[in-house]
Amino acid sequence: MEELLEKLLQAVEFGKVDFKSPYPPQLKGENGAYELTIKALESGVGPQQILENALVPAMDRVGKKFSENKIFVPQMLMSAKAMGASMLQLKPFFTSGEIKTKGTFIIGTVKGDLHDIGKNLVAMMVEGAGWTVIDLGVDVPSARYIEAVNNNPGAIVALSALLTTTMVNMGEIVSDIKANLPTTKVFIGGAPVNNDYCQKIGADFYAPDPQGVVEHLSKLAS
Amino acid sequence: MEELLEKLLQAVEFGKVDFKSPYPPQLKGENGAYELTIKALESGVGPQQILENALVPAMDRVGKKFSENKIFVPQMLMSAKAMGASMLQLKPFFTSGEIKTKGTFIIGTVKGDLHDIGKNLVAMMVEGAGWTVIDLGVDVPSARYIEAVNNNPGAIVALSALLTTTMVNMGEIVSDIKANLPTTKVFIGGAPVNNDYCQKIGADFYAPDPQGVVEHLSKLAS
Amino acid sequence: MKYKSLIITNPEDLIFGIAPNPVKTRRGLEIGGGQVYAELNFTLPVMSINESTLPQVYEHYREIAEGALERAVDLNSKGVVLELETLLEMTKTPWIGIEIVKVMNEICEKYYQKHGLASEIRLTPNDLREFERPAKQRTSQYLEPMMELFEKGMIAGGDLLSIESTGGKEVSDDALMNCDIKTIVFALAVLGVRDMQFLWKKIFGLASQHGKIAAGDSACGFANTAMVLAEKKYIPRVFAALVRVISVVRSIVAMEEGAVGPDKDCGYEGPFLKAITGIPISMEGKTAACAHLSPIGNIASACCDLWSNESVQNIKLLSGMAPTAYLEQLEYDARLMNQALIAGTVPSHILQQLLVASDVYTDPQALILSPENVIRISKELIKGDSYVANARNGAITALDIIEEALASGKIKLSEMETAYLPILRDELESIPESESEFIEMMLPLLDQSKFILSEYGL
Amino acid sequence: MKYKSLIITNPEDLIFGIAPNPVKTRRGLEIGGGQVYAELNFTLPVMSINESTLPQVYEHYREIAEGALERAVDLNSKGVVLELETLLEMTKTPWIGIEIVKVMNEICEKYYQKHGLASEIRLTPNDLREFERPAKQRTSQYLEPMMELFEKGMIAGGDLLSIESTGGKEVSDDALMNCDIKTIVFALAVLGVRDMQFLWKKIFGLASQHGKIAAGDSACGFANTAMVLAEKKYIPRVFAALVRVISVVRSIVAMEEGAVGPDKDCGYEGPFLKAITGIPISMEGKTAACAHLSPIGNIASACCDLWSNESVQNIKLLSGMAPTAYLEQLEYDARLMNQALIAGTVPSHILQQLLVASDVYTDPQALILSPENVIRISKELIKGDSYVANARNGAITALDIIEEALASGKIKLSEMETAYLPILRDELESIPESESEFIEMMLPLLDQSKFILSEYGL
Ligand code: B12
Ligand code: B12
Repeated sequence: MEELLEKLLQAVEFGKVDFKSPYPPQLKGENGAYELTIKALESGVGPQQILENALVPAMDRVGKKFSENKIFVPQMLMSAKAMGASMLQLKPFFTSGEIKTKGTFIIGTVKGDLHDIGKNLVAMMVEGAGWTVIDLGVDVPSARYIEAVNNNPGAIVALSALLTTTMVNMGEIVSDIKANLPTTKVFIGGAPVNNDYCQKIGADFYAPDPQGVVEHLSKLAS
Repeated sequence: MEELLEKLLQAVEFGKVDFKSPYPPQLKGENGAYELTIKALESGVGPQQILENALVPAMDRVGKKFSENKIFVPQMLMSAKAMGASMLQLKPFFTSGEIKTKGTFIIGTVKGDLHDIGKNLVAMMVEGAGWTVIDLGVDVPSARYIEAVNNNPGAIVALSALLTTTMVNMGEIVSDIKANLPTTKVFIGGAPVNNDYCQKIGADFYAPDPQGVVEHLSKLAS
Repeated sequence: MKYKSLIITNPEDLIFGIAPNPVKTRRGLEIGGGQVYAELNFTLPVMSINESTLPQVYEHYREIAEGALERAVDLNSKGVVLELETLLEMTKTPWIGIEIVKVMNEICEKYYQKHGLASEIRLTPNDLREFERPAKQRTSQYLEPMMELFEKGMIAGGDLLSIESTGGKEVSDDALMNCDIKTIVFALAVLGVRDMQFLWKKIFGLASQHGKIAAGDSACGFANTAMVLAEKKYIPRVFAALVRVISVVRSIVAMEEGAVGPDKDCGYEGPFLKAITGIPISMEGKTAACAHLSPIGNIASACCDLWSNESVQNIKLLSGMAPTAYLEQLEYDARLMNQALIAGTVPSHILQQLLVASDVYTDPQALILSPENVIRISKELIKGDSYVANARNGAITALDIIEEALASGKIKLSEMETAYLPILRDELESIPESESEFIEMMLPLLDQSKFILSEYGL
Repeated sequence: MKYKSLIITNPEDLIFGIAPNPVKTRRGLEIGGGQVYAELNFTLPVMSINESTLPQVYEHYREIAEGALERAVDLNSKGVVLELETLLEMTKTPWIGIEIVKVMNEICEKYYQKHGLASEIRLTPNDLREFERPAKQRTSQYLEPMMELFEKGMIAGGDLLSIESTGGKEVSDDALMNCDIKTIVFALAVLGVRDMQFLWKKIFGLASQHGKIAAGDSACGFANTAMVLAEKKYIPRVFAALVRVISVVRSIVAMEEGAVGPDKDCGYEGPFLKAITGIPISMEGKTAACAHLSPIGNIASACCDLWSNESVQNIKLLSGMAPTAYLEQLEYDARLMNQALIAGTVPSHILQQLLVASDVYTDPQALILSPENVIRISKELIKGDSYVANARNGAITALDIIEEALASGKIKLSEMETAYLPILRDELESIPESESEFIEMMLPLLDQSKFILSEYGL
């Protein structure tokens, strides 16, 4: 059992999606996250355990390697895909309430702004850390963030912006959210933004990179 | 009489201080501002007229030529000296109240800052425009500005700063002045400052150069 | 592809300031006619653009143009290009962009009349079509305001016309992050090419009608995005180098449709375009560090005709406003190259060689930009019968060059990088020569919810 | 004056990266030993320094050093100097300055250990004495904190010691605005020299005691002020050029007292010091446009050993923090020069000639910086028996050079400028050789309420 979880962890860490996937070369001919998850469930490992003892720690390692520049994004994306294959098996247990994610994280690039590469990375890493992620896409006005929180009470909201003309919109959006949903925590990020600006517009948290978000979230969750 | 004033105007415009001063070469052997002022007074020209019809228009021309890059500062300083020589003769009339300046202009470089070249230029140009100038020097804290206004009710205060660390002091000083003397007008200037900053800290006026100050002052005075 | 041979075949002739087909402008610039000019780029500081801030917006652009041209006069500049790259609001509401052109053109004219300083505005509307997802490249409602800005903006004084068009980007974005070179070829050599044909017919038509200059398009959203991501260590540098080469077959379509240069600064495909078509080009390198860091600071200038800083906000530095400071930096860079041109062919080549040698073996993206390698790759980029074949062949040649430099020990690459070399080669070699075969091969692999085939005439 | 002959007599030998007496540092830089390094300069953004903001202050310097060195590693930099020029509060309360040195030194050490990147801190306390008016150069209470910062700061890792000392400035400030060259000579060659002797004995003493490097002093408050004022069209350029030359006799006193270089960036007297004493020098030019505009953007690098940006605030540009962007720009400039040095003497000289020729006839301040003219003027700067005589002779030679260039039509000057040439010559020629005679001549002309003779040992 231990061994199965360890194998699953490695499959996710190195981005082995399923048996037939050619990457990574060193795991050729081996089972991937897909098969290993099925086996684990069959052999009686609890879904919560799979999540907590294999998937999340795997993505945690991936995140660390990435932030130490030891792997590239494509490798991280392969891991995310492998995790996705595993999650497919776990989905029924989420629906039934048998396992819970750490919470819901709503993210979007603000009104007027189309840059989403950074936002997508954040979304992926947060998902990897065991959160339910709702990605609202780009060019998102206040109303859509608010609607999403209304549908997911207690969710955290994250705003991304890359333009000096759209970061100004963040201020407005934060005010709108806080006016409607005063207890909602709002995170902000993106190249032109910094901690001073975060404080200035009354947002709750800023991080320069996804790793910072994940670390802060794990503090919040514990 | 007209002719005398015209000559005085030219003496000031071209920086001819007195008969014996060698500059400018083209006025060699002619009377300077000093002698011409004495003659004008003797021939019955009123001191107010001397000020308004010769000195101030001369300095106005000088200021314009300077802002059009047609003369250098040393030439402007020679004009200021020539005006000074004339003013020496007019001093008794100021004391007696027979003539009035346009008002009092208090200027200083703020606390922590020693840059005074720019401030000195502003002081000189404002003086040339017919104002009484009180120069508080450099490294000036709030208290000294306030003291100076108390001694000269109705005076305008101008702050100069060249460092990004001392421009912050301007905010404080403006607040202090406004708290103590709510009706006092405060001007600010110096390389790192701009109009946005002026508005942000609640100062009344910003100009990028002495010409701007002079123009604004003449609007205020009229 | 229209071009079947290179205009410049000798690496020695691929040099700064000289283009076989120079471009003359209204106020007398001769771009590529024997000297390098500065191309200043700039943007607003942190602020929003709305009715109440419009006066400030115009004032910013006025201040930028005035500060830059004043400084240019003081530095005895031979000429300047000011690029107005519009932001969303200025294109969506075209009269805002047009008004900014007017504001700046007035200042250009003033300095021309008063000091004889030649300057010209490059007008670069942003591509609004990407605001719809999936993008509707041909049927988008946004085409209208874009074209209105082009037309009225050129009449207002925006004499050089450019765009960083985004056809294919909806596919390339993910492909970049996945390091998926085949999909990049699809995005650029199939979708990009088709959209460029559609768009540049229109732009060239308008330009011809009004006697203005259709300048060029940059694959910024593709190849520069790759470079920035590689610089952040997100994707391999070797991959970014190949994306650059592949982008050539897309950007050259502007010239096929009639554009004459100067090509846009942020397109490092410029040197290839210059070799193949003879147009003058704008480039950016070290002096664009205000906008993005890069591994090609010096080598980027090896054959530039305009030298740009890509973008800097109108904020205060200690010396004055940042665009003024950057104009000064660009002018001194240009002066050095121009002095070499005055001194003659030998000093020019020595300077060029130093610029090249100082960067060439530090990064695969620099490596492919040396004049020798540009010529070698360009030959492959025009040999085939389809854009797809050309993209593939160019990229494989770039890969050859990288592997040769690696084998000879001239370039050093980490194992993280070299691991990608065989993978990239395999994938490139699996690409067929024929476009239709390639499309057939790719369609099943692509997420078709992300793009609309018919918007590309497919 | 101690120096009686030039160490470099051939203009060809006065070149970037190579100094007859290179300086080796603790972490292995060899300044002047065959290559040019970047010297990054930086300052705080708009903020006040007080107890509550101190954590932010330290964080700024940490971020600056980390960002710069990280980028230096990525660019394969051969080495970097970081200059900490302190602000008022950091010197008045020396432990603040010392703490900043510690913060930065830790990062230097980390990059040295982890990546083998050599970097060193230049510590430049600001001269507090000018806060008293008239300044008390020798008896000021401010000397103590300044010296404490020097001593504890060098122990904390500030290995290169510099200052922009201000002796004589209380006299020179007005003289600059009045274009009064005789008073400038008095301020620099009498007061400045005497204060330098007093101050540099102390600094050199401390440096020797702790095995650190007494680097040099810059006449920034004199000659750079003149340049900035000339650039603003406030004073004539020909005058500013002469002020520069006169400043040499003042700044060379640091070397006479034991300083070994690298001389400070903002001292454009550096080339003369290098020719006379053989020390390596730091210079700043086009890439210092963030701090001040200048007419010597390229020529300033002709014989630099460190290449600096003078100063930039730690603010965000589009690429990242401004100091990181400027580090990149400096590195590419340095790379180009280093590539020339690798390529050999001929390419190095060609590059140098291009750098020189591109500026030399655009401004008298550039003119006097060409290697030929530096050598010619330097010869005159050491001939006489007093600092005063040397200052006078150097300035007259500079004037000769300017007039020759004017006569031959190589340089163009407005009438506003040329009007000053005969005046300046007359005044310079009226200066006697002997210091005591000169003092006697000047004292009646000076406003003695502005300075205290006894504070200069007079
Ligand atoms: C000359 C100078 C000095 C001289 C000052 C001589 C003097 N008596 O003033 C000396 C050498 C002493 C000096 C010292 C220092 N300086 Co200083 N200095 C300069 C320099 C070269 C020129 C400034 C100047 O005189 N400009 C010319 C005048 C005419 O322009 P101006 O002051 O802007 O004034 C004009 C307008 O602003 C306006 N104006 C000015 N005041 C006002 C007021 C009002 C009300 C209005 C309406 C308008 C107005 O009108 C003027 C005429 O047009 C600048 C560089 C630069 N690029 O500007 C650095 C500079 C200002 N100094 C700088 C620094 C860091 C210092 C020091 C801290 C250096 C050190 N570490 O020792 C010390 C600080 C001492 C102190 N606490 O003040 C930095 C500031 C960086 C920052 N963080 O803000 C600069 C920008 C240099 C640089 N690029 O790094 N400096
Ligand atoms: C790629 C790119 C594009 C692509 C976008 C592709 C895409 N799908 O996102 C395209 C080509 C479409 C594009 C378009 C434009 N762009 Co653009 N673009 C870039 C570029 C090159 C890279 C940005 C990027 O993806 N970086 C990599 C990612 C991973 O980094 P990141 O976004 O910063 O995200 C990281 C962190 O910030 C953080 N993060 C991000 N979001 C969040 C959120 C939270 C909550 C947290 C905690 C953290 C966090 O984590 C991420 C990972 O570390 C930059 C240049 C540069 N130097 O950055 C210009 C840049 C941002 N673009 C710029 C401009 C001007 C534009 C255009 C306006 C150009 C035009 N005139 O058409 C349009 C704007 C369209 C629009 N309205 O948005 C300017 C912005 C200037 C300004 N005034 O602000 C830049 C800086 C280029 C420049 N130097 O001039 N661009």
